Formats: sequence, C-alpha cells, structure tokens
Amino acid sequence: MDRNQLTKWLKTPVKMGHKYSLHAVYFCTGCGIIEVPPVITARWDAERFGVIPVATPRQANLFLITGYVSVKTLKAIIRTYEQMPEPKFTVGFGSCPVNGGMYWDSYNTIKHLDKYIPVDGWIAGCMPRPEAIFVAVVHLWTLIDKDMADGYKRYRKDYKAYRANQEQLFGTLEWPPLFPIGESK
Amino acid sequence: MSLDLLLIVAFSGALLTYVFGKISSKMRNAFGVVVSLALVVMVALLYGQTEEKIFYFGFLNLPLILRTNMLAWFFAISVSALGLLCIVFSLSYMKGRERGDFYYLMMLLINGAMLGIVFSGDLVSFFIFWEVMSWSTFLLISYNRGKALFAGMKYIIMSILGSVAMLIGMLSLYATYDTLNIVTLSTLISSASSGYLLFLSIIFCIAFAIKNAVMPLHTWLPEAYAEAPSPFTAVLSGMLTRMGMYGFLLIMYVMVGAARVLNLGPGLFKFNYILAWLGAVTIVIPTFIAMLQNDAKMLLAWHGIGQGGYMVLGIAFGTSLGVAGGIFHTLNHAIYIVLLFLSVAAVQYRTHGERDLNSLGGLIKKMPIAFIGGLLGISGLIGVPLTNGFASKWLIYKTLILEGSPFLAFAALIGTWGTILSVFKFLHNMFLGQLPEKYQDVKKSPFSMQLPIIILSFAILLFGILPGIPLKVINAIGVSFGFESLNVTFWGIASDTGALNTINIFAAVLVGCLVVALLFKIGPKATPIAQDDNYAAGAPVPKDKYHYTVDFYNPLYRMITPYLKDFIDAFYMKLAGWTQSLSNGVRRIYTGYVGHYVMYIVLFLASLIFIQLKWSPW
Amino acid sequence: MHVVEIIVSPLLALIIGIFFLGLSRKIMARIHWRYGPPITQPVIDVIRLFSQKAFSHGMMFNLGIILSLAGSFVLILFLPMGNICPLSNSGGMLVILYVMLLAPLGIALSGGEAANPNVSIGISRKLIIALGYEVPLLLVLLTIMTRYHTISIVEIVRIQQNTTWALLDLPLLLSGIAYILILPAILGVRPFEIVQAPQEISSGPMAEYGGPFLALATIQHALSLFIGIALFVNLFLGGAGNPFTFFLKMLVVFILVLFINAALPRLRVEQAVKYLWRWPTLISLAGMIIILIIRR
Amino acid sequence: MNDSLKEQLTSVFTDVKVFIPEEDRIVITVEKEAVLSVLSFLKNHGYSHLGLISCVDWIEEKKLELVYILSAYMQEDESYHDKERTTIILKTKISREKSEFLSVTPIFVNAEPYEREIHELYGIHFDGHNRLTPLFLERKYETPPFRKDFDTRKYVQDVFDNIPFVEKKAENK
Repeated sequence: MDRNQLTKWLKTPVKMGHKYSLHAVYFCTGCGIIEVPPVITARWDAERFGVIPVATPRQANLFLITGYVSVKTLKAIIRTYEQMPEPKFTVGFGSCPVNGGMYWDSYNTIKHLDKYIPVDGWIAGCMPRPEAIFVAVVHLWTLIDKDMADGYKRYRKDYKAYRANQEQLFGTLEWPPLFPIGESK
Repeated sequence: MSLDLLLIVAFSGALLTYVFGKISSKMRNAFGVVVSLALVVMVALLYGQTEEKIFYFGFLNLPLILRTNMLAWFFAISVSALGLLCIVFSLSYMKGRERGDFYYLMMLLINGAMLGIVFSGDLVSFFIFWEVMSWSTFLLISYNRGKALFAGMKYIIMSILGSVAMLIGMLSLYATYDTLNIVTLSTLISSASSGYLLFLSIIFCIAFAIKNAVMPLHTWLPEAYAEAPSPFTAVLSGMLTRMGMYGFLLIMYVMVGAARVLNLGPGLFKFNYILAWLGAVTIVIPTFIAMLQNDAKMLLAWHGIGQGGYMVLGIAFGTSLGVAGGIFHTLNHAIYIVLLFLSVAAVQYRTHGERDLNSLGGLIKKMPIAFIGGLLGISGLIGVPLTNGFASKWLIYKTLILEGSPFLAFAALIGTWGTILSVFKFLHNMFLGQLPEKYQDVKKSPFSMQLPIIILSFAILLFGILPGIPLKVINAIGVSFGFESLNVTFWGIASDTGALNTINIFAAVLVGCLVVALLFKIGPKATPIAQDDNYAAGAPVPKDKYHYTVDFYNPLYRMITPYLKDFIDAFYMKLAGWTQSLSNGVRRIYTGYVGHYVMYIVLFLASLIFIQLKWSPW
Repeated sequence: MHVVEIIVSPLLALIIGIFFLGLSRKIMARIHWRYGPPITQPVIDVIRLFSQKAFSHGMMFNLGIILSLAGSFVLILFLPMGNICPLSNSGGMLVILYVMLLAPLGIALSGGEAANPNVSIGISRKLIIALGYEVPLLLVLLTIMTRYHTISIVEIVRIQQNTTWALLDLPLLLSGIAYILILPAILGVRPFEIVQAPQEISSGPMAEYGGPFLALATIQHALSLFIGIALFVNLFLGGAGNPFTFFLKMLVVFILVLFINAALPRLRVEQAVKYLWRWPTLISLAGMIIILIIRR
Repeated sequence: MNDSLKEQLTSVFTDVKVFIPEEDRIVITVEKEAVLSVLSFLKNHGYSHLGLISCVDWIEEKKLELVYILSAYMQEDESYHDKERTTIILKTKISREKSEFLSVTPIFVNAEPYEREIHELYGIHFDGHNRLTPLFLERKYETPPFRKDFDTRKYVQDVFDNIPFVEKKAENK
C-alpha cells in the first residue's frame, strides 16, 4: 500500500491515481452481487482503499462482472463496458465468468467471458468471500503497476475479433461498433 | 433632417411596397428593407436635436406638432432598428405564405405609426397615430384566420376601450385649457388641483396599462402573441406593447411632472404606489403561469406580461435610479424578446409550424444559430450577469432595496426565479434533450433569418458588458424629467452606496473561463459520440417511445396549478357574455315594422306629457 | 496587492472546498462505523479522473461545464473571505445572487445536450429545488439588506464587526434560523440530495460526465459547498478578521450540516418544496415584518 | 369438504378422474377438450386464483402434460374458510409432435406470461393467445430447450465452444 509515498505520486500520478481511486460500476450482473454490499459497508469497508460504487459506467474505471453471465445480460455488459471511459479494468468475479462454472452445460449462459470483453483479473470461487475481493483489488494494483492491466488496450487492438465473436453470438447488434472496424487491426 | 420628411418616407414607403408587391415580390422585399433602413438612418441622424415642426390643418383649428427630444429619440431608434431586423427576418419567413404584400404593408405602416406616436408633439396627432397603430395591429394579428380572428377581436376591443379612455382625457384637457400641445399643457397643468390631476393620470394610464398589459388588463396579450405571425409577434412584443411605456412616461413625467405625480392621492394609497404594486403583481403571477404553458409562443407571451411588470415597477417607483432602470429595461426587454420570438420563428419555419414544446427537442445540433439566439435571449430574460437584462434589473433592485420596500424587491426577485424555471424549460424542450424521429433531417435556418439573430445576440452582450452606452441616453432622459443625474460610467453606475461595474464581472468571467478551459485541456481529448448514445442501465434509450421533457416540472405543477386559475380572463369572458345577451335583447326592439316604431314614439310622448303634468319639472 | 488577492482567494476557496469534501467522506464513514478513505481522497479521485479519456456529446457539452466552474470561481471573487475580498465594489449582493445562478445553468445546459433521460429529470429537479429554497433565501437576504441599509456584502460584514453578529442581534435571529433551515438545500446535502441521487436517477445531471468532466464537476461541487457556507458565515456570523478564523467558523457550520446530512434520508421533490415553502418561508417572512416595524 | 367437490365434479362432468392424494389437495385429470369447461366451472366455485401453469415432457409416452394449479383468494365469510386451504391441480395430456392447445387467457387473464414461457421453452402453440413473442431467450432454438430430446451439451459445443478465444485467433492469423 504505497499510497502516501509522495515520490511515486510525482513520478507516475496516473498509475497511482488509478490504483487508489477505483470506482466500480454498480451493475448487478449475476448472483455474485450479494457479496458486494458487505464489501462496501461497515464490516469490510472497501472505501478505505478508494473503491466506491458509482451510478453510471461513465464515471467508473472498474467493472466487476459478478456471477454467471446469461446471454441476455451479456448484451448489457458489452454496452456498459463500451460506455466506460478509456483506462478501464474488468474483474471476473466467481467461477462462472471464468469457464461457465456450475452452468458449464447450460444453453443460456456464456462460458468464457473474455471471448466477448477483455478481462484483467479473475476471482475464483463460487461466490468468493469479501476478503477475496480485497485480494483481487491488491492484485489489480500490482497489475496496474506493471502495466499488465491492459484489457482496454487489447480491446482496442483486437476489436475486430471481439466484435466478430459478439456478432457470432447475437447476430446483428443494435449499437454501432465502438472503434471503426476498418483500421482497428 | 426634418421630421415630416421622415414620416412621409415611412408612410409612402409602406404604400409603395404594396404597389411594388403587385409587380414582383423580390422588388417588394428589397424596397421594404430599403425603406426601413432609410428610417433607421434618418432617426439616427436626429440624435440630440430638439426640433419642432408645426402644421396647421383646418381641423378644429388645432395645430399638429412634431417634435423630437431625448425620450422620443430613444424610443424611435429602438422601434426603427427592431423593425428593420424583423422585416429582414420575415423576408424568408413569408416566402411561401400568401398575402405577402398585405403583410409588408401592415408591418411598414405599424413601423411608421409608432414613429409618429413617438414624434408627435400634441395629443391629437398622438391619438391619430395611436389609432393607426391599433388598427393595423388588429389586421395583422388576425392574419392567420381561424383562432387568430378571436385573438384579434379580443385585442381590438380592449385597445378601443383604452383609446376611448384616452379620448375622454383629451376632451377634458381641451375643455379646461383649449390647447392640446403637450409642452404648453405641462406648464398649465401644474396649476391644476390634485384631484383633477389624479383623474387625468388614471384615465390616461388605463389606456397605457391596457397597451402595456399590466395585470388586470392583460388578458388580450397571450392569444394575440400566440396567433399572430411570428415575425410580427416579435415587433408586437418588442416595441408595440412598449408604446404603453412611452405613454406612461409622457403622462407621468412630461405632462403632470415628476414633483406632482409622486404624491397624487391620499396618504398610503398614492397613485404611483398603487401602480408599483400593480407592476409587482404583474411580475409574479404571469411568470408562474408561463411555467405551465406547453406552447412556446404562449410561454414567451406570458413572459412579455411579466417583464412589463418590471418596467412599470421601475417607473412607478419614482426615484432617478428606478426610472432609469424602467426605461433601460424597456430597451433590453425589446431586444431579447424579439430575439426569442425570432428564434421560435426560425424553429417554426424549419419544423413546419411546430410550436408545442412537448413534441420538440434536440434541435441544438441541427440549428446551432437558433440555439445561440435562444440561449442568449433567455439569459437576457433571466438577467444573467453580462447580459443586458441584468444591468437594468440591478438598477431596479437597488432602488427598491435602498428605498426600504423589501416586499416589492421580493416580488421582483421571485419573478426572476420563476422566469429561470419556465425559460429553461423553453430552451431545454426546444433545443436540448432527445431529437424526435420526424425532425432528423431538419436543416439550418437560411442566412436572412440568422443575420437578425446574430445581431440581436451581439446587442445583448454589448449592452450587458457596456451598459454605459444606453445609460448615457437614459440619464439624459431622466434629467429632462427633472431627476438628478446618476454619474454613469462607461460600464455601469459609480456611486458610494454600491456601484455596478460590469467590466470587472466580464474580466473575471473571461479569466475564469480561460483558466478552466486550460484545466479541462489537461485531460485527454474526449471522443465525440452520437447524441443518443447514452447510459440507460445497459439498455438502449428507447427512440420516440417517450419524451421525458413532457410535463417538465410535474411535481411543481401539482402544487401551484390550483392557485393559478386565470380568474381575470374568466371574468372578462363572463362580462362579454352578458353584454352579448343584453344586446341580443335590445336587438329585438327593431322589428322592422313601421307600425311598431310609430307606437314607440307615441308611447314616449305620452310618458313625457304625463311627467310634465304630474311634477312639471320644466 | 489587489491582483494577489484575486489569485489567492479562489485557490484558498478551492483548497478549503476540497478539504471539506475529504472531511465529509471521512466523517460520514466514521458515523457509519467504518474506517473511511484518507482526507486526500478527493484529490486522488480528481487526478485519476483527469487521466481518463471521456466521451463528449458536442460543443455545448464541453462549454457548459466550463461555464459552470468559471461561474463558481467568479462568485468566490465577490465573497469576502476574512479581509480578502477582491471584487467587493462591483455590484455587491445582487451580483452574488445572480452569479450563483451561473453554475447550475452551466451544468443544466451541458447535461441537456446529452439527451439522457436521467439528466433531464435531474435538471428539472434541480430547478424546482432551487425555486424552493430561493423563496426563503431571498426573504432572508432582503431582510438583512434593509436592516443594514446597504447592498454590498463587505459593508454588512463591517457593520457586524462593529456591532454584534447578525445571528445574535435579536431582530435578525429569525432570519438566521430560516437560513440554517435551508442551508442543506443550498448545499444539496442529504435531506435535499434529490438532484444528484445516485440510486434514483444515477446522479442526475452528472450521469453523462466522464473523466475530465467529472473532475470539473467535483471541483464545482467543492466550490459550491464553500460558497454556501461562506455566505452564511459572512451574513450571520460576522465574517472574520483574517482567513483563518473565517475557516474555523466555516468548519463549525460544515460539521453541523454534515451531521444533519448523515442522519436524514432523502426527501421527494414535492415534500422538499412543501417543507421549504412552509416553515423557513414563514420564519423569514416574520423576520422581515419585524425589521420593517423596527425601521418605521 | 373435498368429497362434496368431488361429487359435484363427477356428477357434472363425464370422464373426469378426481384423486385426493392428501388433505387439502385435489388432483383432477381431464381430457384436453374438457379443460376449458372444468376451469370455468372451478372458477365459478370460488377457485379464481390461477397460481401457475407448468408442463411436463413424458418422452416415452410421446405426450406433453399441462398442469394448472388453482386456489381460492382469502374471503371474510365463513363458508370460504376451508376452500382457502385447498389447492386444485388440473392435469391434461397433449400429443408431443402436434403440440397445439387452446389458450386459457379468456378465463384467466394472468395466464398470458405462463403460456408465453411454455410456448418458448416447450414449443406448445396456444391459439387464441394475443402475444406469443419470446419472453426470456435471446437466441433461436430448433428444438425448444426444455424438451427432453434437447441435448444441451451438444448445443453448448457447437454454439459456445466454436467461438474462438481472441488471443488464439490473433496468433494464428
């Protein structure tokens, strides 16, 4: 927790800023969201580390995908992810986004979240406990420090592939592509 | 530059445009613009001169006098300038419309009539031009047929009542002093008894209160503004209704004189105190009614009444600051209400006459110039600092507070906040928010419409940042009324009890904006996205399914609608109903048989004889 | 000296405002029995927000937020802060009243361009609440101006320095109470946090604000906190000799408001306006009548 | 009280089998033509609350069984008291291939979403239903997913698994 090391702030303010002010989109995608309230309130208090839920994706830089992702919710997740401003990080929360988890053979849930949107970190567990969220946050810090939390860069670089996957699943999408398809290669 | 030449040009120009109109509409438009341009130049050249021209017609051996002074010049320049801008605007607005020649004839006739009123030196010519103006306004209001006929009828009845009141005043003046020359009258009147002066003031001010839509006599204004063709509504609201203000000034401070008018009437119920309270009521109630309107022009019409209240309040308060504030507000109001009506007309022109605020929206991307005009117009109407509305309202508030009448100041300030709400709803529902499906292909407004909007927006900012320019003229008017002069600096008022310095505010805002723009530049450049790509909890914002600017202040409506029924209009309608039924009854007497008439005469004679025999009064 | 004042006072106001924001989050956390973020958390948030590449809906979207923050900075130049008051003689109280209008107007204009349903609802709520608390606020300000027979705020502060504070000077007590009752509404704090309700309308007019826009909006929020409290301190607690005592007085008032904020739930718009037009208006009306009687 | 209902039912309707597995529960199995009339009969007798419509896929008999669960709303007057506790389960069987049935919305308006769901997941077409649009599913399925012959694992294989991972795709390009 190098929050009050002034030299780091002067050298890399952007990284430090992102590390200690992670505003998470309060978007209940699946069953995991029941773990988030205890994290934000008195018992575990994520605000100590600067993690607070915000109302709109426009104001956020962290996107917690909590629990299984049904095909219908994936549409909303992709739209919300694309509406977030640029340096943004996603964390897959629980085993279902990782590989489908308990619903591995269900016709209605997607199996691998990072086929459709880039994911920077995973938290295993079928509803991991709040402490696991803090482990994920700390892990995200190290990723940010080492510049490995580059999900949004990968999305921009391989947008053609991501878009193709999405269209393969949904057929035509109502919203226009985020980056012009032609030159995103 | 003699006055009679000016009026001859005005009226002959109007007739000639009608003639040219028969030949070709292009020539008519060009000639119309040339005439109004010539009027502006001629009036501008009259600055500072006090010239008097006397003409003797065989009419009641009363001379018709034309004279100019600072007050006349001030109103004349705004009348002709705004008239020119509205003519330029209506060039393309009236392109497709039928009866274009009639429209231009009337517009130039009204322009000339208003100049006539302002320059007339005696009450007879004043009355003649007043009637010419009222009649041509009636004809133009009912230009669109349909509902406009009813609006025109309502307007003309109330303005006839006003003219009759004025006529009574003139007759009584002529009876006592057998002259109607304003200057000689003002000297003679000062010797009259205060009771007679009170009668005179009340009679004349009823006429001018109707024209200026002061509260109890305001009911003709909303329909007249809404139904008249938009460029004409701009002229109507900008200058025509403010002839009432010219009338107030003429009576209260030129004829009766400042000293006498300020203590007419017993004790607390002084004439100008009652007038001030009428002005305050006129500010508050119409502004809150404006909040409930869903039609753009009705909303602006109710604001026209509300702002009229500020002027009357300023003038009736009788201090040098108050009168200066009132006159300055007349000019400012003229500028921004004309700008607002022109931007509504521009939107109407592009959206095929759509006025309903609930079905408009999101036009900012399609019509940016109209948006800028609307934005500056409403900021002038609210009185945001650096716009001209603020300078005049500041004067009025300062005198109200320092003279120790906080309730009047409270009414005026609450009027401003009511204006903010209703006027932002006007801007938000027309230009911001969701663009309806059917207006996706709206084009920009043509240049001949954009030019007046740009000029007026520039004027709002100019008079807001440098109020000294008009204040110098207004100060001269105040001095001519006998008030002590305010030391007007180039950017406001310098006085020990609180000065106004708009240059400081302007510099502060400019530097503030620059600093914040630099601050904004620190972050990376934002990527532009479509207007409707919004966050709606992961779902697409439904297109045209619902329009969330409908009923914009719904919680507030539920609270204040019960208190804001328009009692006065209902009362007038009931009155009109009674007179109609009464006249129906009377009509039945004339049955058309001669026998009945003879019977009436015989009965009448019999009753006379009977009275003579019984009481022998003669 | 004058130029230095013009530079110093906005900076001082900014620092105090940001400090108040950080303090409010810390105190709220402690009331919730949590540890809470460091006091400098708003600074970290602003740094992070400035590094994000946001989305803009058009020219008015950018200009609106710039106008609103510039409006708040300009307003601070008119407010005396201790003995610093750069633009005291160019309009006085009336200019303050009208420049207070620039900030919400700027945000309303820029939010309007975003055509987001939440933003439109947020703007209409903002204007209704503004009308709600303006009625008693205007009554209070007019009472003070007629009481001290001046329209310049520096004059009011100077008179209070000589005589007692306005709050303790008997006839103005009612106006002081009325002002305290509407202070949470002016600051947009919890019982009246209807405008930026995150749960209901996803933070109202700020729903579409991304990185730098949100940074400017948070700075503007901090400044409006400062302005609301500074106005109260100047008008009723007699301003201050030097900026430090001014800051102490503001701290006391701020913590009082914070406790109200922590304790009360959010009102609906009609309830808020009904409350604002009932008790505070009656009290301030009574205050004004008393002042008029005394003056006669 | 249940037996009195049983007598009434058997007296009015011909081939209706009423069976009371336990206290307060009546199971009625009916032919598919008589469903509507029995339902309206029960509704007039106080069982006006249609709790649920569900469907069972008997793949061996090639039948789809529709189950209607009815109960009575709370009432003040005494005679209703025991009615409130009993739930009625009405069953009928329709053929699996030609899965057609009449919609009960004319009798119970709140049956509309239940029938839409069964249409989407079992493929039974309810004629007389005003809005048989999909309710939950985003994608189109040839065999409706809840039918027993729908092989989910094969479906997952050929839909989700052949969507490539992004990195792998980028490398082999």
